[in-house]
Parts: sequence; C-alpha cells; structure tokens
Amino acid sequence: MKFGKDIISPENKVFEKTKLLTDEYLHYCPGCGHSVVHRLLMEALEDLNLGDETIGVAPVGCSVFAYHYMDIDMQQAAHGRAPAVATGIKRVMPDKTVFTYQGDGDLAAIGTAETIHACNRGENITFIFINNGIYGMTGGQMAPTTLENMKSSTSPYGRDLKSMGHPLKMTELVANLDGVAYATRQAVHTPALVRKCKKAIVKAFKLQKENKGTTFVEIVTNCNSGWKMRPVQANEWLQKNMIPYYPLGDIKK
Amino acid sequence: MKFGKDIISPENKVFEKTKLLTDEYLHYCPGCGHSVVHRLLMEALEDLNLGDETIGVAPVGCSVFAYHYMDIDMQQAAHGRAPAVATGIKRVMPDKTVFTYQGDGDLAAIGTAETIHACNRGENITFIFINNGIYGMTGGQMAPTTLENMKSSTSPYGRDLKSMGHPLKMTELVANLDGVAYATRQAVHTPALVRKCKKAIVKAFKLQKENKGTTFVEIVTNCNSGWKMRPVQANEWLQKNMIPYYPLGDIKK
Amino acid sequence: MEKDIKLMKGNEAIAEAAIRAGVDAYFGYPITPQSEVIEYLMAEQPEKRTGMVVLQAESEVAAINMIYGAAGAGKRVLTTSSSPGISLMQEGISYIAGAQLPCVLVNVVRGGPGLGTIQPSQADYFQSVKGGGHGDYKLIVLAPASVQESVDFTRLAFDIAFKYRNPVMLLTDGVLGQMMEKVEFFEQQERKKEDEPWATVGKAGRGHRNYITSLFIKPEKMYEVNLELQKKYREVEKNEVRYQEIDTEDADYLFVAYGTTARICQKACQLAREKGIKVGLLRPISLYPYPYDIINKLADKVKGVMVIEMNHGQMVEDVKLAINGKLEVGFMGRSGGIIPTPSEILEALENKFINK
Amino acid sequence: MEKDIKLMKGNEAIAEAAIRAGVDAYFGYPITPQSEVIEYLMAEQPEKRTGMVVLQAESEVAAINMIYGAAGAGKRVLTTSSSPGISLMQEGISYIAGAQLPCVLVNVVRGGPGLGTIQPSQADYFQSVKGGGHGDYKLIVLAPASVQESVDFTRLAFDIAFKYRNPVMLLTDGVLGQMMEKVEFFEQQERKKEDEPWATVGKAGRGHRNYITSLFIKPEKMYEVNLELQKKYREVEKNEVRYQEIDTEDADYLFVAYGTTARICQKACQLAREKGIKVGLLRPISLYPYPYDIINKLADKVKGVMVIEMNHGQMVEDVKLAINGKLEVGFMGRSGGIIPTPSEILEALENKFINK
Amino acid sequence: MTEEIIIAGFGGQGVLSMGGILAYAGVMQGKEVTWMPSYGPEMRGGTSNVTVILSDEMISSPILNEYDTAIILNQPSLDKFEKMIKKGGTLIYDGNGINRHPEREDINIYRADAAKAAASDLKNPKVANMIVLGALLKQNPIILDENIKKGLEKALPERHHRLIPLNLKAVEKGKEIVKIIREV
Amino acid sequence: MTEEIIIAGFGGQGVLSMGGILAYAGVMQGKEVTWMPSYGPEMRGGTSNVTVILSDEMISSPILNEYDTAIILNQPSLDKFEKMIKKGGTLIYDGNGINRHPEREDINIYRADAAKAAASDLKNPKVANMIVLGALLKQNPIILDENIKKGLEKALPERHHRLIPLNLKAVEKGKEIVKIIREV
Amino acid sequence: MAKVRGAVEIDIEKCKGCEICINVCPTKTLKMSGAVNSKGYSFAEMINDNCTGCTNCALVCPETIITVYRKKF
Amino acid sequence: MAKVRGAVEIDIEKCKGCEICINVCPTKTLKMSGAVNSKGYSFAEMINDNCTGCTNCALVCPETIITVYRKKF
Ligand SMILES: Cc1ncc(C[n+]2csc(CCOP(=O)(O)OP(=O)(O)O)c2C)c(N)n1
Ligand SMILES: Cc1ncc(C[n+]2csc(CCOP(=O)(O)OP(=O)(O)O)c2C)c(N)n1
Ligand code: SF4
Ligand code: SF4
Ligand code: SF4
Ligand code: SF4
Repeated sequence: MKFGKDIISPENKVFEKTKLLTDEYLHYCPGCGHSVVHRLLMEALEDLNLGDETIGVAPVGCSVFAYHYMDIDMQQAAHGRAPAVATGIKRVMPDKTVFTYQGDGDLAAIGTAETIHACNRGENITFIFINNGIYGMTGGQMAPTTLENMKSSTSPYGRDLKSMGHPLKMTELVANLDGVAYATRQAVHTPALVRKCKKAIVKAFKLQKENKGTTFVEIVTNCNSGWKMRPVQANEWLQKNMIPYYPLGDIKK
Repeated sequence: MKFGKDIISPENKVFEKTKLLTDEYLHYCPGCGHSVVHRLLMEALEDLNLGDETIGVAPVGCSVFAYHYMDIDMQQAAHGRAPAVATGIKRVMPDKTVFTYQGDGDLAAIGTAETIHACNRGENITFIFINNGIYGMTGGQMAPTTLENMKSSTSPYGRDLKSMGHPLKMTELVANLDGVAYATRQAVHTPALVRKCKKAIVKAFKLQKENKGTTFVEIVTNCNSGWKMRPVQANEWLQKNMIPYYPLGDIKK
Repeated sequence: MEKDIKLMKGNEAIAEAAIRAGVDAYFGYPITPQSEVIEYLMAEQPEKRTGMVVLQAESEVAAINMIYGAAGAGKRVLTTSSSPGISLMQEGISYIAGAQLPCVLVNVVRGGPGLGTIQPSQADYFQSVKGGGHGDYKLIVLAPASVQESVDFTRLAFDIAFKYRNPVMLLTDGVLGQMMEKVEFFEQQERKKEDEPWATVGKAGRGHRNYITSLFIKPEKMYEVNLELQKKYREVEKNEVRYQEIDTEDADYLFVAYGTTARICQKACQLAREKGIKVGLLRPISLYPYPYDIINKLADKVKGVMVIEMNHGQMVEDVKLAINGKLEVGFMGRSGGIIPTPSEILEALENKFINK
Repeated sequence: MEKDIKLMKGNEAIAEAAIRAGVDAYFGYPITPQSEVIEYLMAEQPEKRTGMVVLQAESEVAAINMIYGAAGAGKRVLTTSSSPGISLMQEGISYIAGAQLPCVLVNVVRGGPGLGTIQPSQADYFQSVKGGGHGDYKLIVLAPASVQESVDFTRLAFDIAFKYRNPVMLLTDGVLGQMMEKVEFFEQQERKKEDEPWATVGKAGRGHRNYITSLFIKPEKMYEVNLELQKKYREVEKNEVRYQEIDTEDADYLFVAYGTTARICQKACQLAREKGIKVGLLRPISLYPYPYDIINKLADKVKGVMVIEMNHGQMVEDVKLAINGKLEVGFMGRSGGIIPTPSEILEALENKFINK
Repeated sequence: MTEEIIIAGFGGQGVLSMGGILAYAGVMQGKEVTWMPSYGPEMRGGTSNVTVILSDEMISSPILNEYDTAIILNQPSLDKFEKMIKKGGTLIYDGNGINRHPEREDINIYRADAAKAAASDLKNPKVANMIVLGALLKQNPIILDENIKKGLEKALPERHHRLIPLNLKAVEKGKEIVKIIREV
Repeated sequence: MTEEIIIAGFGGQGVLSMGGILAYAGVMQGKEVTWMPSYGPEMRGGTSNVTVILSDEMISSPILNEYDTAIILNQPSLDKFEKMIKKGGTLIYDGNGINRHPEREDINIYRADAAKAAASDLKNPKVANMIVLGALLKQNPIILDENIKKGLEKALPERHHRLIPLNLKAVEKGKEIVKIIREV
Repeated sequence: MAKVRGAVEIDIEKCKGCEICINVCPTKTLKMSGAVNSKGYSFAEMINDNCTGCTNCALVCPETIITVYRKKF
Repeated sequence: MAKVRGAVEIDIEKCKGCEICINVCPTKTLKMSGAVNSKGYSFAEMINDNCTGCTNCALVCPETIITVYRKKF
C-alpha cells in the first residue's frame, strides 16, 4: 500500500533536488556527509543564481568525483592544492565565483601552505572544508583533525598526542589571517544544522561577490566507513565527540 | 696611537667570541643581523654546554652557509623544509638538541606546512626564525613578512595588500598550536635587545631539554642590502617600522 | 621605420616576450638565476599594459598549481623557475600533462644535484624530455640558444601549447638567462578574447558543464586516455621537430649540442676549420620531439659524432638511439657550473677521433 | 626447525622486512596502493619490537625531508609512496643524492599521468632510472618480481645504500603490493649501534663537526663533487648489475621485462614453448645499473627481442641502447592499469617476428 | 601440478577471505601460493575478485587469461568469468541471485546454494563462502581437510579462532549440498 | 670583424655597467652584441667580470678561452686574465692597487690611472670606469664617440641622463691620460 | 485551524539504507522496508500517513532522493 | 668609588665598517678609521680612553670581532 498518494502532485511540492545536482548515482558510502554538503552547495549557487558563472575545484579525497555530481564547471586539483588552483582561476577571472571543496587531509595536512597563503592573500574564493576527522578515500587513515585517542588505520591504538600531534583547528587558525572575511564551522547531521549550514554557505558566496576576501566554511561530518560505524551511530558519535572539540558557529564574521 | 693598551690583557677580558663560532670570515653583508644571531645561538649552546650534542639545520637563504660558522654538527636543508629535516633528526635521536635556523621566506612562505605541522606535533625542537621582511639571498624579493607598502624587487611600488596579501605574523600563528611550548619575538639591534634575545634562546633550549614541546624564537632583524639602506639606518628603520607591526616579547610561555 | 631592437638579459627578454605574446597570467617564485623574470614583470606592471596578472606564489608547488587552474580556464599562462623549483613542480606538471592543459614553463637550469650551485648547467635534460613526473607524458621542450630565440620561442611555445593542449617547456640556463644580447621584439599581440570550448569559465551559454581532470579511475578509460596522449605525441613528433645544421654539408665530424653549448661548439667548429678539420654542428632546437632522423642521416656522412653537454651524459643517449650503432658516439661533459670552452671541446673531438 | 614462512601482501611484507632489517625510522604519507606499509607498521608497533620510529608525515614533501634528516644522522630510514607522491619527492630525492645519504625509497607504481588511476603500472621507469629530479644523479633501482623478492630486496637495498651512501629505490607496483605470496623472512637484525663517521649526531667525541650538504656554490667544487658522484656510479655499474635469465640458452626469441610483467612473460614463454616457439626471458633486476652487457650478448644469439612494459615504451630505450642496432627491438605496452595477459604478449611477439 | 582459481562475487560475500583461507591452506600443504585481489578506490560495495594459484612449482604470472577453476557468487562475475575457464575446467557457483545460468558444455559445472544453506542450516550468512569452498573441495580435493583447518588457524586472527569449528562445519555442508550440473 | 673583450674588477667598480654601455654603444653602431656577466650568490662585494663581444657577424660562443682585449681594474683580475689575452691583443689597466704589473711581452699594454683621475680631476670616483673605457677607445676606436653617447642614453635610466655629460667627459679624460706601456 | 498533511516520494533505487531520514522524522512516518533494491540496499518507505511535509528527512538525506509534498486542508 | 676603565680590541681585518658599534657606544670611544683593510672596508677603532668596557659594541657587532677588557682601579 502507498501512503500520501493524494498529496503527491506537482503543486504541493515543497522540496526537491536542485537542478545543479546531476542525476548521477553518488559513489559515497551510505550516510556520508559529503553528499549533503554537495546538495547545500548547489542549492546555494542556485538560490544566488550563480550556477552559470561558478568554477568549483574538487580535491583528492572521497569527493574527487564531485564534478560528476555538481552540474557546474569544475577542475579536479592535486592533493592539497585546491587553494592554489582556485587562486589561478580567480586571478584570471576575478568576476567569476570560485570555490574549493576539500577534505581535512587535503586542506589541513598536505595543503596547509596553500590554505594559509590563499587565506592570507585574501583571495576572493570560498573554501568548503569537510572535516570528517579522517582520510576517507584512502582507507581511514589518521588526519590532522583526528581526535585524541581516536582510532584510525594509522592510529590503530588511538591517536597519541605526544607522538602524532594535536587535532588541528584549521578554521580558528585561518580566522587569524587578515585576508579572511568570514570563517565559520557548521555541521549537517540534523535538519536544523543543515538549514544553518546552507545559510553560512550562501553568506560566504555573497561576501565573495562583494569582494570581501576569503570565506571559509568548515563542515564537520561523519565518515562512517572510516570510523567503522553505522551512519546513524556515526552521527551520534560526531555530536558527542567531534562537536565539543570543534564547536559550531561563526569564528570570524 | 693605541688606546687602552694597559687594560688589554687576558685577566681583564670580559667579552670574547664564543668557541662555538668558527674563525671563518662571515659572508654576510656589513651590519646584517644574521651574524649577531649566529653568535647568540652559539653562546647559548656553549653556556648550556650543548655544543657537543646539538644538530643544527641550516636553511636556504643567506644563512645557507651557517655550517661554516657554527662549530657544531649541521645539516643543510631544502628551501622551507628545515622543520621536516629537524623532525627526522630528532625522532631518531630524541636525546639530542636540534634546532632549525630559518629566514622568513623559508619558514613563512614555502615552508609553511612543515612549520605548522612540526609545531602542531610539538616536535621537541627549537625554531630560530629570522624575520628580516624580505628574501635576502635571492636579491631582495618580497617575503610573506614584507610590510605594507614596503618596496622590494618583486614589489617595486610597495607591497599592495590587496593583490599581494598581508604581512604574516607567524609567531602569533604558531602560538595557537597546542604543540608549541614557547613562542617569543626578539630583536638584536641594540645591546639590551641582544641580551634579552640570548635569554630567550637559552630558555628555548632549556625547555627543549625538558621535553616541553616546540620552542619558537622569532628574531626581527635588518636586511640592509635588501632594504637598500646603510646598516645603521636599516636598524633605525627596523625600530620605527618593523617593531610596531611585529611587537617584541613573549607570545606564549 | 625603426625596428624595436633592445639589449636585454635573456630572463628579462622572456618576461617582455610574455607580455607581448598576450599572456594572461604569470605565477612564479624567486630562485636564482631566473628571478629577473618576475622582477621585470613586477616593475613593468603588465596589468596596466595588457591586463596580464602577475603573482608571486608562496612556493613552486603553489605556482604550478595556480598555472593548472588558470590554464584550465583556457588562459595563456607562464611560470619560470630553476632546477630545484622545477623538481618541486613535477607532480603538478604530470597533472597538467594528464589533464591536457596548455601552458609554458621555463627552466633556467642551474647546477645540481640538490641545492648545488647557481651557475649554468644542462643537467635537467632527462627530467625535461624523459619525464621528471610520473606516468607516460611528454613535455614539448624547446632549447633556445640566444636571447633572440628566448623571445621568439616564448611566443612559439604558446602557439604549440594551444595547438596540442600540452605543456611546453623552454630549457635555458644561467648563461642564456643572465646574458644580454640584441633582440628584436614582435609586436604586442592581443590577449585572447574567446574562451576555449573545453575551458572551465562557468558554463553560461554553453549549456553543459566542462571539467578538467587527470583522474580516470577505470583502467579501460585510463588506457584510452593514454592512447590518446600517445597519438598526440606521434603527431607532435611528426610536426614539431626543429633543429639547426651548421657547416654540415662537407663535415667529416659532427658536434651535437643544444643551447649554450651549441654556441660554444659553433666557435669550436671555427677553430677546427682554422686547423683544417672539417667539423659541423647539429643543434637540436626541439629536445622533445627529438631530431632523431636528421642525426641518423648525418651519421652516414661523417666519421665521428661528438656530443657536448653541460652534464655527465644525458642527451648523448638520444644521439645513440638516433645513430643506432652506425658509428661510435663520443661525449664530453662538464657540470656543476663549469662551462666547457671552445678549445676544450675541440680537443675532446680530436682526442676521440683524430689523435687516437 | 620450523621456517619462518608467512603468507603476506607485498606491501606488508616490505613493512615487516623493514622492521627485521633493523630499520631505525619510517616516514611516509598514505596513498593507494601502498598505504598498507604504514598501516602494518602502525599496527605492529615496531617501537616496542626494535625501537623503530614510525611517523605519518603531513605530506610526501615533508616525508622525504624527514628521511633526509634522519639519513643525515646515519640511520637506516625508509619511505614508501606511489607515483604522484614520488613526484612530489623529486626535489628531496635530488638533495639526498647530492648530499650522498643512504636511504631506501619504495615506489608502488600506479597508472598516470596526473591523478590517474590506482591500478598497477610501470610508467615511472624513466623517472626512477633517468632522474625525475634535477641534476646528474642516479638512484640505484631494484625491481622485485615477487613478494619474496620484495622482502629480500628491502634488506639488500639497505646494504647497497650504505655501501655507496646512495638512495636506493624499490620499484614495485599495485600487483606486487596487493598480492599475497609465501615469504620466508630473514631473522631479526639488530639496529645499527655505531654512528657513521660522516653522520651528524652531535660532534661529541669526534672533535670536529660534520655537516651534510648538497650546496657547492663554487663551480670548481661542484664539478669535483659531480665527478666523485660519477666515479661512484661507475663503481655501482661494475658491482651491482643484477638480472635473471630464464630459458635463454636455446631461445630463438627473447622477452625483456621486469617486475610484474616479467612474471607474465614467464608464463608467455611457457605458452610459446607449448606451441614450439623457443622463447626466453631476460629479467633486469637492477634497473639502474642496467644489465646492458648481457642483453647485448643475448642479442647475438636470438632472432628478435621483444620488450614488454606496463607503459608506452620507456625501458625499451635502454634495451635499444644495449643492443645498439644489432637487431630490431619489438615493444608491446599497456598502461593506465591495464595489465597485459600472457597470451597477448605471446601474440605480440608472434606478430612482430614470426607471422610477418 | 598447478591450480589456477578465480573467486568472484560482491564485496560483502567474503570472496577475498575465502581466497585467503584457501591460500593459507595451500601454504600448510607445502605449496607455492599466489593470492591476487582486484582492488578499487571505493571502500564500499562493488564487485570483487581474487585469483588464487596453488602449485608445486614456482608460480609465474599472477595475471591469467584463463582459469582451471572459477568460484562464482553473483551474476556479473558469472558473466565475466564463465568464458575464461579452461576447456575441461571447473565452475562452481551459488545459485542465489543468478538468472542466467552457466551455459558452457566443455567444462564441469557444479552448483552449491550456499547463501541459502548458510542462512537456513547454519544460521550464519557469513559462512556461505566456506560452504562454496567445501563444494570445491568435494569435487577437487586439492587441499587436505587438515590443512584447511590449519589454514583457518593462520588466516583468522586469534580472537576469531572460536569460529573455526563453524567454518569447518560450513565446509562439510558444502560437500554435502554440492550438485553436479554437468561433468565432461 | 669581431672584438672579444673581458672587463674585470671589484664589485663596486662599475664593471658590469661599463660593459653595458659598451654593449649598447655597439648596438647603436649596428653591431651584433653579447654581454655576459659572471654572477654569484652574494649581493655583496667580491670580484666581478663581464664578457662583451662586438661583431659584424652573428656571435657564436659567449664563453671564450681568450680575449682580444682585457680591461682590468684590480689585481686578482689581472692575475686571472693577463694570460688569457690573445697574442697581439690588448690589455688596459688601472694602476690603482696593482702591485704586480703585467709582464707579457706579446701583447699591447696600456695603463690609465682612472680611479685617481676620477677622484682628483673629475671629483667623482664613480666615473673611473668611463675613464678606462675612454682609454680603450683611444687605442682601439671600435666604437664611434657619437655611439658611445647614444649608448649612454640607452643604458642609463632617464633620471640619470643629466650625468651623461660627465660620463662623456670621463671618456675624454681617459683618452688623455692613457699611457703606452708596451706596444707590439 | 488549518490542517497540514504531507508526503514524501523516495527514489528507492538510489536509497542506500542509511536510516538517517528515519531518525529525524518527528512523526515516525518512515521505516526501512524489508526488501532490497537492485543494488542490494534495503530502502526507506512511508509506513503511515502522519507526514506533515516538514522536509526534515529530505534535508538530511545524503542521496537527495526524497521529494517532499505538503498540502493545507 | 672604584673607577672602571675598559678597552676593546677589534680584529680590523674582519671589520666591515657597518658602524653599528659606533652608534651604541655610550662614551663615543669608537670611530671609523680613515683607512681601509685588505678587503676594502673602512674599519672601526678606539679614538679615546673613555671606554668603560660596557661590551655594548661587542654585543651588536655582527662580525663578533670585538674583544672587551675591563679593569677596576
Ligand atoms: C600527492 C598525493 N598524496 C597522497 C594521495 C592519496 N590520497 C588521496 S585522498 C587522500 C586523503 C583524503 O582524505 P581527506 O582529504 O580527509 O578527504 P576524505 O576522503 O576524507 O573526504 C590521500 C592521502 C594522493 N592522491 N596524492
Ligand atoms: C625550491 C627552491 N625555491 C627557491 C629557491 C631560491 N631561494 C633561495 S633562498 C630564498 C629565499 C631566502 O629568503 P629568506 O628565507 O627570507 O632568508 P634570507 O636570505 O632573507 O635570510 C629563495 C627563494 C631555492 N633555493 N629552492
Ligand atoms: S569513506 Fe567516509 S568520507 Fe568517503 S564516502 Fe565513505 S563515509 Fe564518506
Ligand atoms: S642580503 Fe640581507 S640577509 Fe643577506 S647577508 Fe645581506 S643583509 Fe644579511
Ligand atoms: S536518508 Fe536517504 S539514503 Fe538514507 S535511508 Fe533515508 S532515503 Fe535512503
Ligand atoms: S660593529 Fe663590528 S663590523 Fe661593524 S664597524 Fe663595528 S667592529 Fe666593524
């Protein structure tokens, strides 16, 4: 039997997939946060009517195939170098909208220098920074953001601060830089957070269009595969463990 | 005629070159701050009796030949990679004393990622960071630390913040990282500052010996050649322009 | 009508040529002996002359990836560096080649390995022509031998790069970069107006999205892309071989050398002829594609071939491949910033083939 | 007495072999298809077994420079990566070679160029043997063809590296890294106790300082250092050539292939002999120094030589240099993660030399 | 003697571990062994296969054109590998989810509905792979039972050793339920 | 005709700029020109030299074994380059600071004490280099005076053009003071 | 007071059965169906008519396969 | 009150004439000599007996070529 049949008709539609997302089957793991952020990003561009003039930069990481899903012009960048690639794009086309989409391994490990310097130059680009506390793509290795004692395939007994360093708060760090106009930390594991996160992304793009400088949106998500949890459990763990260390909200605005 | 002849005799000696400096003729420009810091560094090691067990890491930059002057074991490192090289050394010999000696181009431009991550891991090493606001070695190009409107061979009309970014305060930045035990900014253009600077270096090495984590000593100096000034004038300019933007003192202790 | 003749350093001439070639952007990082390129550009303020963007990157790694980004937007983009900096770019170069992006790279080679010395060298031949990065890719490599050629090849390099959607490298050295010679400049070219159909500039008007990538996770697809690349390289090998023959018609012996050493060999040829020894010079201009055929042909006419390089034997392998056992191939090399002199070179030839 | 036989993946076997070889430190960064090396090490906690240090670096650039530092202290150090990561290491590798530091690098090659694919490939041959970095330097390159050899060569590589104070690279691929085979391990070796006389460990007791550098600003000195390096390489070429001959005594045709493709060629030889075609295999084990002489010698005995690679023609140049025009050299290549099968290979040989 | 085996199915069906146990058992029997998985970028789903070669001599190519035996657990794998079995070779498959059944007439074909048996008889869907292995061993006893046990001991981490009896039972079950479809 | 010249001295003595003016003057005279400096890592001091080749034909090697003319401003440069002058070639030197004077008998040797003349007669030590250039032109008028003037105009940035008369005066001074030590 | 009713349409072939939607539905309208789709995933479906069209489920669904309808009565 | 007198010894061959020492001397004891050393640099020297041995000059001298002496009388 089917419920709600009488309601399902075009004039009653209140939510549907944005057209800037392609119909391609997403390769992400069930419950992965990447996909939600993909949608918010595309919705934001659609709401601002920027889909035609935006160039996105996809990283190396689970979202390496983002260009299959986002129906906008995109470049795939070498691991960690998305901010440099985006700088190259933006400098030759200052009127276009440019964003990078990067994981925590990409942005906070190998790409640290490019991140810091793009922010310090105040490149008019938007960073979408997916912090899932781990390297998803390559099989769940420790990232700079991995929490203390958190297990990963390269910290199988838990992250030991003394030998492996401290979970890095990139957004707080870049907020210190004069070039950064807006730095915020968001999440997408509840409907309310999803709504807030979208607002933050919209705000970032608006500031970019106003040439205010670098806008930096961190989004704390799960990597349930890397964490070796079921999706719902992963989101609970995230709320309980990640959020206290990576508190949500605007850091610089 | 010669003055003070009657005073000059061994028993009256109150200051002489430390033995950890070699007798080699320094290749630095007249009045360059590098040389003073070299001495303080060697005096600190001598005072702490660490000369025999220390490994220094020389950068690419004017101080690339530091190993000619410092009578200790040293490694020359690729441009910007001294923190990684020092990490390699320290990890295999945790009981030895290890320092990097780096210019602002080296540490704050190409070496940003290595700097941030060594600090974040709390590597038990000491950074000696020479901030002279310019690339000296290669002919006076703009560095990340170059002040607003300051001229250099790659900012011949002065540094334009909008297109070239903001003067970067690395010490403040790394002070945010949990691995950093001590971060301070010093200078050596007056006798009083020289004395203070040496104390800071001694403190940094002591903390290293106590395994407290990363110690980071920035020293603001002149590059009179790069600045196209005479040495005394350069030090005056430094006091008037660099110090207000890069205020001296401990940032984290 | 006065010709636009200037006396300029090779490095500065490349910078000026870039502005005139309508280049859209330069991204680079200082390193001796090539920092004059960015210094000249910063002083010239090309953003006022043509709108060209010049940015000092935080490192060579950043610079090459800025190049990737701007090249992906279909713009004319240039970076320059010297040996250690070029080594740092290898991952980026492989990406650019894999994503089939046009751009021009200049390596003003210095002596290695490691930090080495800032003096001139040709020890990056293998890196440039065989592939310093990973995977089966080819840079198209041009080796100017004068300041004038540095200028001319800068423009030519952009033409070739866009023709094949492939990175083109100019391989020069400290001598060519620091030396001043007379140059005649071509007229200011306009910057490109239309967008490349494949470029990522926002999909407005196009209807479908473009994307730039070198990722082809499925082996079948990756193999296909590689075959496509190989096809392109065969095309390049057919069309873009460039070389210069000097005094080869009646030559009994042949020097093979490129760039600075070719200039020195030319002088050695003069010295030889003064002594009654007929020596010619084959100067490869394109190092990839390599002029195998002409060398093979010349090998039929001469008694000996002598390769001269400022390294310990790199291009000599290509000469041997070209000659394929027909003749013995001699080699003389200097390195680390030591530049062979004309008489040394001649002596080496005499010792190898004449006084033996 | 029970032998220490295990069934292990190539990557894990290298990790275990490193622990047993008394390695002092591993620095590396994850990348498919080699992340098992660091994962195995982290799980094994070698700091408890032998005191070996394992650190995940922030990038490959950092990793290779950590290697430089620890190697400069005279320790046995290892890093592993795959193609794009190895490209990023090129500057560091050139520094290590220039400063004459011993260390072992493993490249578990994947398909390129660019991000490419994670499937196996041999397209980094040029980069490994000709020099991906700048300057005249050589890596000593060993190509294992089994998990057992991966283990044995890991130890051997350290012996060679310290004998010549030179970096040694193990060139494997995704097949060899991911495949499990039976391996017999050598016994746990002690970690080195004495300091190398040249190492920077603090000058206590020595009286004079040591320093590690690749900077020789004066051309004369840099040239001298380069000559010293060249002398060392001649020594290596004399002592360290390694290869395997399979069924070559009576062979009419010869395959030349290394690593995974050599294994596949071996099967193709069997298939050929079943068909009555006498085919042998020459497997270079050391890719630098290259077994030129034996290939040259075998060329006198066979009717045709066929080179098989998982790329579009790299080692084939060395085979041609070895054969120097004596015979035609055939080539078959696959790339991008496509692995040639035994029957494809045989067919290629037949088409080239028999059915023509 | 050399036995070249391909095992193929979905990611979660225990393809790699079945191959691993077989390979370990081969080691216990003193054989040369090669186990070569296909590997992909995704941590998630998809098909997966592993080549296992057991031999009394040194093993040459881990890459094969054709196999002595194929063990097949889903339709895509059947479609791909049926044609790659040597003439006179062996195909063993689990009928679960198979629509197009094997058609070749020049090979031996056996069927063992292991997924069903695992779920219903052994109450543990995870051991379906061992049931199929049992089916193989019934038809082609390349490995002695005792070595399968030893292989399990080596292949499974200590903490899973309590599962060995269940696994062995599954092997037995496979021997029981295997059906001959065609023998040549 | 090809003239191969080496100019050598200390860093601050205006060696490179003298070469540059000569090179620019050559361009004005329609000659082919190559100006090749030695360059070093140091922004500071040390010796410095530049090769200037003026020719009516295309210039081949910028690297030379021997020179037609050497212009020498300090002792180390004299020691290095005296022996690299072609037989019958020309050496011009400033006697300032020279202890070991040139000894070759198969070359033309001229001396112009330019540093002294610049300081005392022209009251500007910076133009010593132009005095030596004048000395050269007196002995070997490879470049016409008018082209030296044009060369100066090209070589000096606009804002220094007011110094051209002084420079020309220095050239004249050089022609005056040059002394023949030996002619062959 | 106007009554609001809603309904969701789920593209079950693309559902990966992550169950995140189920968790956020305030009216307990969604549940995993016992069946699996052709990719082998169990999928979500409406099990009652309590849906208010709040879009919570659609907002968190990683696959963006939930279309939401709402009608005021 | 004990009187203190000092003196400095300068290795003039290594002096680069930067004048930094002169600037920090509280007693105006140092001055550039008119002469130059063999490297061509003008060098610093004592021009009176006012030195107190305060070491200021030695602390800032980049070349570390000033040795300081002090004696109480
Ligand atoms: C130079 C280089 N080094 C390493 C890799 C391998 N690699 C691919 S993605 C990745 C990390 C991905 O983690 P993250 O950025 O956190 O993104 P996620 O997959 O978690 O979304 C790594 C190490 C690579 N492709 N290139
Ligand atoms: C990879 C690489 N890029 C560039 C260079 C050239 N280079 C040498 S030193 C230097 C900058 C030096 O500046 P800084 O670190 O501020 O030190 P300083 O010379 O001012 O003391 C540069 C760009 C190099 N040697 N290697
Ligand atoms: S591995 Fe992690 S980050 Fe990657 S798709 Fe799966 S859940 Fe998402
Ligand atoms: S260039 Fe600057 S930093 Fe270098 S030695 Fe001279 S003054 Fe010092
Ligand atoms: S959230 Fe989406 S993918 Fe997950 S179970 Fe619900 S409908 Fe399926
Ligand atoms: S500070 Fe030192 S180098 Fe400078 S003038 Fe004084 S003595 Fe000479």
